[in-house]
Amino acid sequence: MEFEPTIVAFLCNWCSYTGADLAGTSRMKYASNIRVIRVMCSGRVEPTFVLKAFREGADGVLICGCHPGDCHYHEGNYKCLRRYHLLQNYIEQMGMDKRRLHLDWISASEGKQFAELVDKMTQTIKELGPCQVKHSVETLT
Amino acid sequence: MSYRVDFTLKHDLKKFGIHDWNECFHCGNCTAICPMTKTGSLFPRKDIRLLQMGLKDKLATNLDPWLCYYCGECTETCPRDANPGELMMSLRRYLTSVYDWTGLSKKFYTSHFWEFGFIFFFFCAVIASFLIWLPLSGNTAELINDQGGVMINNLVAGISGASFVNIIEIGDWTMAILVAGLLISNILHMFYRVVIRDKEVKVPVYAYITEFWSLIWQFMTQSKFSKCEGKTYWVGHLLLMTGYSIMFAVIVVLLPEFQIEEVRPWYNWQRLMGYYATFGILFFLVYVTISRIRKSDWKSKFSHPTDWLFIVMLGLTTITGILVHIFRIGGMVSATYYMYVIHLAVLVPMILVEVPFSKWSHLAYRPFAIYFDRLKEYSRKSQNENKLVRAA
Amino acid sequence: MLSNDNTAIFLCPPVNGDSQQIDLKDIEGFAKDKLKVSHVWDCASIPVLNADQVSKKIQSFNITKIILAGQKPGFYKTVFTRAMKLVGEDPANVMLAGFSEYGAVHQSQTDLAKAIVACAYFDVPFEQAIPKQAHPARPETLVIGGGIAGIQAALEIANGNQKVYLLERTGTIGGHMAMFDKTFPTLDCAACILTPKMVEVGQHPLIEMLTYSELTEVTGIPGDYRVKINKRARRVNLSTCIGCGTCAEKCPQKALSEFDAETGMRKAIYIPFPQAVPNKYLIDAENCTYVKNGKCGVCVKVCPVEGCIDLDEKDQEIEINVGNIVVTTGFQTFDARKIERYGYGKFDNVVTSLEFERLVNAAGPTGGNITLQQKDKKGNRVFLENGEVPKSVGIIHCIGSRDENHHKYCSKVCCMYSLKLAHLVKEKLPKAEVYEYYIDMRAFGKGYEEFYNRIADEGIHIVRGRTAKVSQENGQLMLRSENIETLELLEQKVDMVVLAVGLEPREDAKILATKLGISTDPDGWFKEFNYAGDPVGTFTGGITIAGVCQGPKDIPDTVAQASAAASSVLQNIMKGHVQMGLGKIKGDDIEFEAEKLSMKKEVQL
Amino acid sequence: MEEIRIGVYVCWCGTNIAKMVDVEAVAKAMREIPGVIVAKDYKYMCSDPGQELIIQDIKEHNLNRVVVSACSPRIHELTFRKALENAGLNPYMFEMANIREHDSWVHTDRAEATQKAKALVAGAINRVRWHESLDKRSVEINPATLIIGGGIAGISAALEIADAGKQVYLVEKQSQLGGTVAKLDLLFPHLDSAQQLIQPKINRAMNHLSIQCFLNAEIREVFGYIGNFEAKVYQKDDLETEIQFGNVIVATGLKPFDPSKIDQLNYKRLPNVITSLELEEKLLSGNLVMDNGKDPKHIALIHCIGSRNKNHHEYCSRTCCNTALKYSNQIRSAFPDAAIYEIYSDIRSFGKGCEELYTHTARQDVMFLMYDQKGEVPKITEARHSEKVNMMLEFREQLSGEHVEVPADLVVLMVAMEAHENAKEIAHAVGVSMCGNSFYIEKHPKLDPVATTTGGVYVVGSCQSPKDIPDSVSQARAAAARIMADINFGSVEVEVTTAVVNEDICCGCQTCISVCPYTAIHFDAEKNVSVVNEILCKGCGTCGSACPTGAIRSRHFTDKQILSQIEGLMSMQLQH
Repeated sequence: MEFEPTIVAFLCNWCSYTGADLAGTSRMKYASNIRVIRVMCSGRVEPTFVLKAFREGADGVLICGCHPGDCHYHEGNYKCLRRYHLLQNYIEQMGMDKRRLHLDWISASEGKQFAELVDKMTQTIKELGPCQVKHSVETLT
Repeated sequence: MSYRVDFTLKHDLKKFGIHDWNECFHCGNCTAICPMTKTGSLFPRKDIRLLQMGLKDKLATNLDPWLCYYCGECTETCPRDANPGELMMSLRRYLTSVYDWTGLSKKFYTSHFWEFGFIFFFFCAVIASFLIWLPLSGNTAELINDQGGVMINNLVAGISGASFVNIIEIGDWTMAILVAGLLISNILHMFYRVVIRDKEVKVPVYAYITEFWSLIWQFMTQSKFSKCEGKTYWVGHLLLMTGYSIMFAVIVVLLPEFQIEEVRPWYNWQRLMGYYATFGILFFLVYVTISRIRKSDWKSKFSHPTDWLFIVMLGLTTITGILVHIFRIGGMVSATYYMYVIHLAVLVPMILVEVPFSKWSHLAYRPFAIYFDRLKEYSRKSQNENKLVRAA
Repeated sequence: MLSNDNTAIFLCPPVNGDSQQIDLKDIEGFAKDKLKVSHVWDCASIPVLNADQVSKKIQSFNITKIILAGQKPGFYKTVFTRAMKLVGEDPANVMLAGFSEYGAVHQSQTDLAKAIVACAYFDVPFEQAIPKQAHPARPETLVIGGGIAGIQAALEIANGNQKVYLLERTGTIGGHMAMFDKTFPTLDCAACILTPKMVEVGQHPLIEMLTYSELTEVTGIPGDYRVKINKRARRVNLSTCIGCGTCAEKCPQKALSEFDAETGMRKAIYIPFPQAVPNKYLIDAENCTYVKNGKCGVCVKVCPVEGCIDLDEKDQEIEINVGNIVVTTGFQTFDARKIERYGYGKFDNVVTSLEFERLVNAAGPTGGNITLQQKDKKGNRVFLENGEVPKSVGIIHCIGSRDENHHKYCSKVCCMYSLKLAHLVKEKLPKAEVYEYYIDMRAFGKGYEEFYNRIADEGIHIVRGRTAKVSQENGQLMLRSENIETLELLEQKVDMVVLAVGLEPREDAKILATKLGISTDPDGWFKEFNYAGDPVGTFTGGITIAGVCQGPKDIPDTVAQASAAASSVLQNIMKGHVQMGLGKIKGDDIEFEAEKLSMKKEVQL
Repeated sequence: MEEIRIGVYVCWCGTNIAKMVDVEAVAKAMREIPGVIVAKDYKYMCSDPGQELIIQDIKEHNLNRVVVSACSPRIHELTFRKALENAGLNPYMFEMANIREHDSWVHTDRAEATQKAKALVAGAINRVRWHESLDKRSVEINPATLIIGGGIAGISAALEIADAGKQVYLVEKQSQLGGTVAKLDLLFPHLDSAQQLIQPKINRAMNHLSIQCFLNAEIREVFGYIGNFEAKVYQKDDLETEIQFGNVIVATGLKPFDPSKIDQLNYKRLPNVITSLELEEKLLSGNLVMDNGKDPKHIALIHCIGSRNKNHHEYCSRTCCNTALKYSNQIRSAFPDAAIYEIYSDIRSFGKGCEELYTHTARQDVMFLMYDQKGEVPKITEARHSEKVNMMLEFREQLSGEHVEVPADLVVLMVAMEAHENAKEIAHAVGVSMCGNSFYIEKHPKLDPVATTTGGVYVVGSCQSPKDIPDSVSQARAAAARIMADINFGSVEVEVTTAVVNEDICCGCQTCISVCPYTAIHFDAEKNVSVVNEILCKGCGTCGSACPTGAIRSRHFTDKQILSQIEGLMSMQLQH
């Protein structure tokens, strides 16, 4: 059976979550591997959340926020961006492919882009194969 | 190739009866409701468009107006009250003037002076030519034949019956040749403009022959008409067309057999033919006059002055013809004579104006247009096939 | 005071289609006698109305100010501005006195027209010259019509802490919007976004719904209207009905469902649709066996609540007092039977857009399956859930709209809803071919053009060229049309035809207008106070209009207008008084006021 | 700690969800999760009976948490919170799982969609366990209103509110009020006078006792929240005025598209190619002539310049068709014999009275020529010297299928409407979002066209999308209605999902203060802790994620809640 990854996505309430809703109201079709968690701002996404997701068995984590300059809270998305780069380094050092964590900008009108993004991300993770973090943690403990 | 739009064309064409061109917003309703249209001949919308844009060359070489029989459905259902049916009618007038190389047609359509002047001139000319001969003299009783009818060929003093028929026959032939010559040259002109000059059209020679049947068929039956609604109109048209053709044959080719001294029994072929022709023309006239007065259908709503002139002239000719016949059978010598002169005086200008230059000409143009249209379509199809073959 | 000799009044005959109701001779007399203007000319008397001719006139009489008076004098204006410029006068001194701008169209309104001319003459804005006559305003408001406009207006006012009566003719609020499946261009489902609002209305402590009721009489003055309302017998008690549906289950009598645009059946005791507000049953007296024959009464027997159903209930007249009235009565769709050549009512499977809307609706008669029409035993046309599926659907735009033979106006929403319906067909039946036949594609709103482009990319055949007729051939429908862009004549066979019917004023709009004392325009829509400046006001004080009853519009515009109407109401309540409407004010008074104001201005200068 | 008793409700949404998700299976699976007391599926949860079901269950089963899995929380979260309130439960003891927009509508495999729904609902159940009661707060409304933009929309809104006796601050960037309408001569479709419409309104606004007009002014930043905003108005000469207000209306209007971006129009290179607004100026001044002062004999109007074309703006600018029809009538009035060409792609004369204007215009002997606006615009070149006209237009005419040349002395470009260049700054200042094309996003495109996602901030008129005057006026007054209702009510409820500091854990590092975009956190030096001003806090949670000790919690988005949600989401994966 083909590997079906699980991707946890953190979407900001104002742009990306609305964009994902738009993909829905417009009946655009995309891969069903994604599980969305709503946060008020991408700036709210703590490293812990990401690591927790991998720990619980996620094969990929997606964070979406408003486009630079469009943040509902002025600059939360910039803060997320900074954190994202650090986090990517971190997971790489942990032995994971850094492509398992992805940050992108989706505005409220970009339903189509959201659907495309999910498909692309799913494809990438499929190529990378299952994430072993959960398994490793469980065998270690 | 790009065309220059021309703002003035529609103003120039106003005298042909063109109006309301601007309302059209090109919904395509008229073309789609018309039973005669097909891809390649998308009238009336395309013609309205050519007119609105003032693409004169395109308009002048366009055959569409001849393919329309004016059932009026386009006008009735037009969402903009743009009256496309009448526009087609007016374009037929315009095209008649385009085909006529003498330029008289345009003059007749656009100027009352020219039209009435022309008619009046020939009216007078016929009257005058009879004045040259002395009218009735001597004993009128001698002019009554065995059947009690008037011996019509002996009415003019000093001319024998046989030579009178000859003179009239020569006159008829002259007129027929003149009119036919004009008409044929106009049709050739039409052919030149529509087929020859159209660079996109290449018609193989054999197509001229294979498609010729359509010309004959159309002329004889007016069958395309029946595709439109309103059978009475088609019947009327057919009656008129056959009646007119018969009458034409009778007075030109068969005159010596027709204009004879004795009164033959009513079932004789020449009388029956005459009655049929008269009935046909009369039926049509009454039908058309009533509908034009009542404006009962779309094609009768708007009348160009030339439409009425045609009806009046044809009516007068028919009525005077009938009167000549009645007077003659009734043995009224002088009445027969005067009526005969008047009959000729109306008939001659009518033929001269209407056949080559005006309304009547469409009897010839229409079948030819269908013929040319088929040629063009043939050419289009074969070119497309060639393209396909090449592409393959 | 202006020197009379430097002012000229040009009388402008009505342009195209406007019937000449106000006699320009009267205006001429008024200008000469009352305003003492010596230069009054009729534009029609100037043989060639061009800038040269006009500037000669201006020069030879030393004119410095021009007033153009007429129904729509703007159509004449530019030649005068040009002429003023040519002779070196200030083009800004060309003033318009447009009668129809403030609704003076009938002979009876000649006085109003004169006042409009006087205002232009005194250079006083017309609205400022209307004498202020304030009446104390009651805080209650009546909203007539429970569609989206009525709902919005009612909520807006009630959220401002004011009492609202919401009058609705049918058994539920929701109006046409509740019948739609999806809404363009975002494709939200109509019920999903509307029902929360309906629930909010139902639960709002300050909104009193008067459903299944009709307005019978309005008396009183602005700010204090007495309104008589006929509460039709619902025969089910609103407060005790629990909406269990047992009655409808057992009711033996079926009838065509209005909510399903008569594409499906309901019982004689029914609830219009599952999310109706109030969610209570009602009895359709026309179809109820008991009401007709006095026999049956099954519903009473099965109803679990004692006394809830009263089959002998009679209509009841109530009277309420309100300060303001908002009219949001909406529209009806054009009757497609009037255009025989499209075969509606003659061929099966020629349906109107509203019927199709129900057909694609998941809550509709087929559960959202698009199926071909069938006839039941009684010959009623019905759509069955498991019926045959159309392989191709044709949608024809502008049915009854943009047509001199029917409605001249554009219904504004049909292009967009047709695109939406095409999309819905494609979504539900991906293999079906969909054809759209249009004249001009009017995708004008926010996101509409984008939606149009998207639909065009979905493989829907969008053809420029309105279909001329529909005929039936071997059980299929044939559409004959011209594709104007490709110059082809199309004879397209399809299984189903959807007619994009236009919107028209409700049958009883005129009657309602008379009762309320508001006016209608020639198309039958309610007339607004001023086209651009006040699109929701009327000539009657305290009465505002909103939504499609003022003219066709889409949902966002309807909602915005409804809120705007609510704004007028709230403003009146906050001020505590309502102005007398223009309809009740004498032209002379306006004229007097204008003169007074102009004197004041002179003094100030 | 109280026992967790959760009720789970799975909505069918008719067939919208039920078609793609096995709702019964979802409900069944949820019953297995500890703490879930009831799990039901129902046709329409949002309907009255649906809500009644929840209320009954809360009472009957003594539920203290509720999860509804249905549509987007952006649509119905409030509905269900209200239902909880009606049942006597704190409205925040509720969580929604979006199994419609994020599941049934976007997936095609029923098994996968059902599995995903289970995961989403399990996540919500896990999250709701940690929800806590939050108390609603209401704030007083400052009855004053700030209106940014003094065009017809701004003025209409200002007069509406001021006539009700409430204070309005009207801030206009230009030196006078009136905006675009003040630049117009006549208005479609009845050709009423624009000046006679706008000038009295300007006068009234300028002299109104309740309106304070700021000209040559701008707003750079707005602080506060609904009911209690404050801002500085900057005017020329460094004049600064501080104002307080309860609501903001943004009515910044539009600007015309610059046609020099389209090369083949030769705008600016050919002197007689002008834009619609430049024509308006000529019409207003009566100076309707060519650059050489002569009367034009051939005038061409080209529609959709910059609109309806993906290279420029994909949207339709909504007013240009009717405006062009108006121009044709005006030009015909000035030049009875001139040739007028309307070069269009669709005539969108859709408003009341506008189709009639189109018919009338057609009868004014105007030649309508259709071009494909998605392809190339007509090419405008200088005419040869032998021609009697200035310019020649070339394009493919669609209704005839021919390539045509159109002679012209004057070409009018019907340019698109664009959002104002400073739309972005204002969006930032007041906190509204923008679509890709810089128009502001309304709260709901249909049912809430003037409100925004920020409470107390409204967008009206052409800054929201291109609009004609009646529609702008309606929108302006719609916003006024909302504001007057609030003022009348006296107070509004505000969000309570703000940040809060646990002073016991706070180490006083002040990281939170540096990241807060609203300066809503200050440092209490005495206690050595950060303190959140809950009125200014907008609940973005940035501070929470920056806090090294976890002392700051974002209410309703706490770490515990989100981490549990992740656990819940992933728990359902095991069965996969």
